[in-house]
Amino acid sequence: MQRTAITAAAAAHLIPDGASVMFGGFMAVGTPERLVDALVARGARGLTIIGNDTARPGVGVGKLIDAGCVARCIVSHIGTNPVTQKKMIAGDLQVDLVPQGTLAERIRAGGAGLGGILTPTGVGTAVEEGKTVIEVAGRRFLLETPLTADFAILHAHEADYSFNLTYRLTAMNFNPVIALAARVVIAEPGEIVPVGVIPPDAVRTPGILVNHLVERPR
Amino acid sequence: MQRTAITAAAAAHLIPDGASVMFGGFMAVGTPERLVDALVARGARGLTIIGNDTARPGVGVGKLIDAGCVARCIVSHIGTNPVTQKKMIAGDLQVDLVPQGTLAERIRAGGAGLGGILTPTGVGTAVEEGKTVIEVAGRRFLLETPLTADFAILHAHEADYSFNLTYRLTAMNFNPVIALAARVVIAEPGEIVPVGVIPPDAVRTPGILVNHLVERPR
Amino acid sequence: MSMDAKEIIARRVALELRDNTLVNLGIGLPTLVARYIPEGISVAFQSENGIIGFGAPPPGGMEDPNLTDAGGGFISALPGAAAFDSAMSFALIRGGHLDMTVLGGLQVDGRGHLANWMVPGRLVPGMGGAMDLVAGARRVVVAMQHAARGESKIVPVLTLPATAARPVTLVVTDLAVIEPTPEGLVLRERAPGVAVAAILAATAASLIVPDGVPEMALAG
Amino acid sequence: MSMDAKEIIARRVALELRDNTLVNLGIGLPTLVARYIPEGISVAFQSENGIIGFGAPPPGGMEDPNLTDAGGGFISALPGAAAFDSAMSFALIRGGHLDMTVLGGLQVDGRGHLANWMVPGRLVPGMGGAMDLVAGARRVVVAMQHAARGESKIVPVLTLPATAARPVTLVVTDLAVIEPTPEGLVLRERAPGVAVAAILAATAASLIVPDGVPEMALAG
Repeated sequence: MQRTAITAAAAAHLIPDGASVMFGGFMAVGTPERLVDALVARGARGLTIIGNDTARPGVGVGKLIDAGCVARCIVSHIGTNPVTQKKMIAGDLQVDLVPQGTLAERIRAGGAGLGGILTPTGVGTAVEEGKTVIEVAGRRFLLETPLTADFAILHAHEADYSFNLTYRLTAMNFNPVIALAARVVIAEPGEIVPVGVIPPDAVRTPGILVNHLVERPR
Repeated sequence: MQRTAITAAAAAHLIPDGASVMFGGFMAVGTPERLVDALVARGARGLTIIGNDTARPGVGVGKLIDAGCVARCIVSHIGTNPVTQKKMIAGDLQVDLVPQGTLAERIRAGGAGLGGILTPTGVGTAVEEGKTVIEVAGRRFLLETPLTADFAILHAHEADYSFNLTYRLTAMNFNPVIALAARVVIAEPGEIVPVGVIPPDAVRTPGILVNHLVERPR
Repeated sequence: MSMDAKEIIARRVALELRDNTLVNLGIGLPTLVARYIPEGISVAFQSENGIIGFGAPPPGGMEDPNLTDAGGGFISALPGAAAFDSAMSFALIRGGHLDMTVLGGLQVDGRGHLANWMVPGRLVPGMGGAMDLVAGARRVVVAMQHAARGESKIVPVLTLPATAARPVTLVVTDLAVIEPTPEGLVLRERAPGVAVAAILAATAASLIVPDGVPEMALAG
Repeated sequence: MSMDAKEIIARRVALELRDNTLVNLGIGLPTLVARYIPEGISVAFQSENGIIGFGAPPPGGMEDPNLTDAGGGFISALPGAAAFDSAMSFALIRGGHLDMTVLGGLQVDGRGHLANWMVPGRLVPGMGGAMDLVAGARRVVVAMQHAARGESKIVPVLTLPATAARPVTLVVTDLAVIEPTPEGLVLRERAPGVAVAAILAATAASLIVPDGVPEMALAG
């Protein structure tokens, strides 16, 4: 089978208005900026975005917030983005806050076919509201349910022609986890290399999980 | 802080009779053979071993079974080891069978501080007996509880002086998972290299998780 | 089972392979399916001990003790292979990332339930990864002999412990292709030269027989 | 908070570092602790965005957009560093592999409960990793100013949403070291030159005062 890379614009057109989109990135480090730009350029609307944070205005998914592409975000914090806070208070943006480790595990559970996980995080806090509490070995845990999405947009360090991916230092963060949890996975690599350049032990996301690869800028 | 490697014999003496020991390896591939030999040599007794399988007689943890070191094993299959089956039938060895993916997740949960995970695996089978069934979004899942151990014995490809570890191809299997789930972690690497030889992105088990490193044979 | 029977099963199962998908082949007979991949189809094979993209045994003297299949046999890695740990391996399996798993069977019953991990009092190998594979793969194909020791392995109700509550997708034997449906087991195809009557006679469970049961096509 | 207050807190917290352990420092004041590591103590610092073993900002022009701390600031990696994904990062945090986390606080109450993630109606930054850190680290040290805008941050009962049900291990402020115990908050140490009476006057919660409260030692 021959797999080809597509433009960021073409990838953005695969993502319809109203879609749920998981994104890699931690304060925009490890966020696929060209895919974000293409979503803004095509005027995406009503997206639900799922990831660590909304970065800052003008950076990473902060650009999606600025441009009004987002109806809802499921993130662990918004403290660094005043635009997110302003839109939330104005009622233009729904913000669901999830503890960061719980967010990672909920996405992982979605990708790994688990029905949920039990975590001690959030017990006895506002996070517990509306959730099932389960006691195991005398300790109380919250039952946290899986998260999946229509799309995942990843930033990778290298991709090979089989779409195998590597990540770099702290740009890895949520990228490998979301690669398992979305129906359609789109990766934006920094480099695209021939098969064999990435050794099997260096692959962090097997290419079979990746549906579309974004070509390098020409 | 200066960390030094110890002999396999010294490592084996850290593991007392009756201890629970998680081991890496899949049909003995990725099992620390020198640590196993040292446990046999010191005449360990009453161990509970936790890992994928009991390999074959004379190989991997099969040697622990042969030598009568093991009182109980928690594994996903024993089909390749007739000695395990004979001892089980004779009542000399308790065998707890756990589906392989559930075993990986239970150990991961133990290492990740989760109170358990919900899996569809085993629903409606003998594995369901005695377990809590939890319904999420209309589907039934088994609540599987965390597994931890006193010790984990790992086979690594490379270790550096900071005890960072890499693994090789299919010898990785349960090794990275058990490295998080035991009170004392002992790693037996194929090579020991200076700090910096293993780049940060190649590390699969951060050295801070490893308590003891077994030196190379002289 | 004769070589012919195994080959028929493997060549028929191979037609179930879909382009650009991930597939897990169980130990034994299912492994043979890899020999008959139809032209134009690119499949990645997963071995649950932690690799995608493995190939045939290596040239003599080049075996790597750190590279084996789930049966412990030496394999090679194809260009583009990826290695991972057991948690990731079963995330792939349980999370629906496998298009298909091909497994051997001891029994399949009238509701399509599979038993393949123990015979109480006689054989207790354990389930290994089988329960996860049947629970998680998108399609579960059972590749097995139609009968063992003269007894049908396709039975009205399992007498052996089930591998999963979920019915399998398809059963391919040396005699027939059978599809479990909510209405019961449907006879979809006959093996080359095998009559419907012969299949019915060799099957302990009842089969729904549509008008005209075609002979199975074979890959390779 | 004056530079002196921050420095006192950081230098006192640094004495809590234990050899050969993993430590997570929160954004802001807690970061300063890394400047005062006592001699003979080797500590690995984790940043929850996915690295163990990070160091000071890189030389000018050598910043790497793929290497930042949890606040988004450029960092360097020390020899022996290890990178990992968010699932692994929080497995380390929640699984008890962190010996200590040092966090800022908005309030600590008489039972040792911490609030540090939101002020209803005014500030909703979100909890980020704080709830996992407080739930999972072996020791949770709060490093904060004793008072803000003239009001004690050590209160009888939290008026802000709690970060965790679990009490913190130790509270270090510019005035005192306070240990939450089942009996209540115990005043363990005074800041240099600060009298017990001054601490009691500045604290809204009641404190248990043992006979003789020593002046705090400071690292570095």
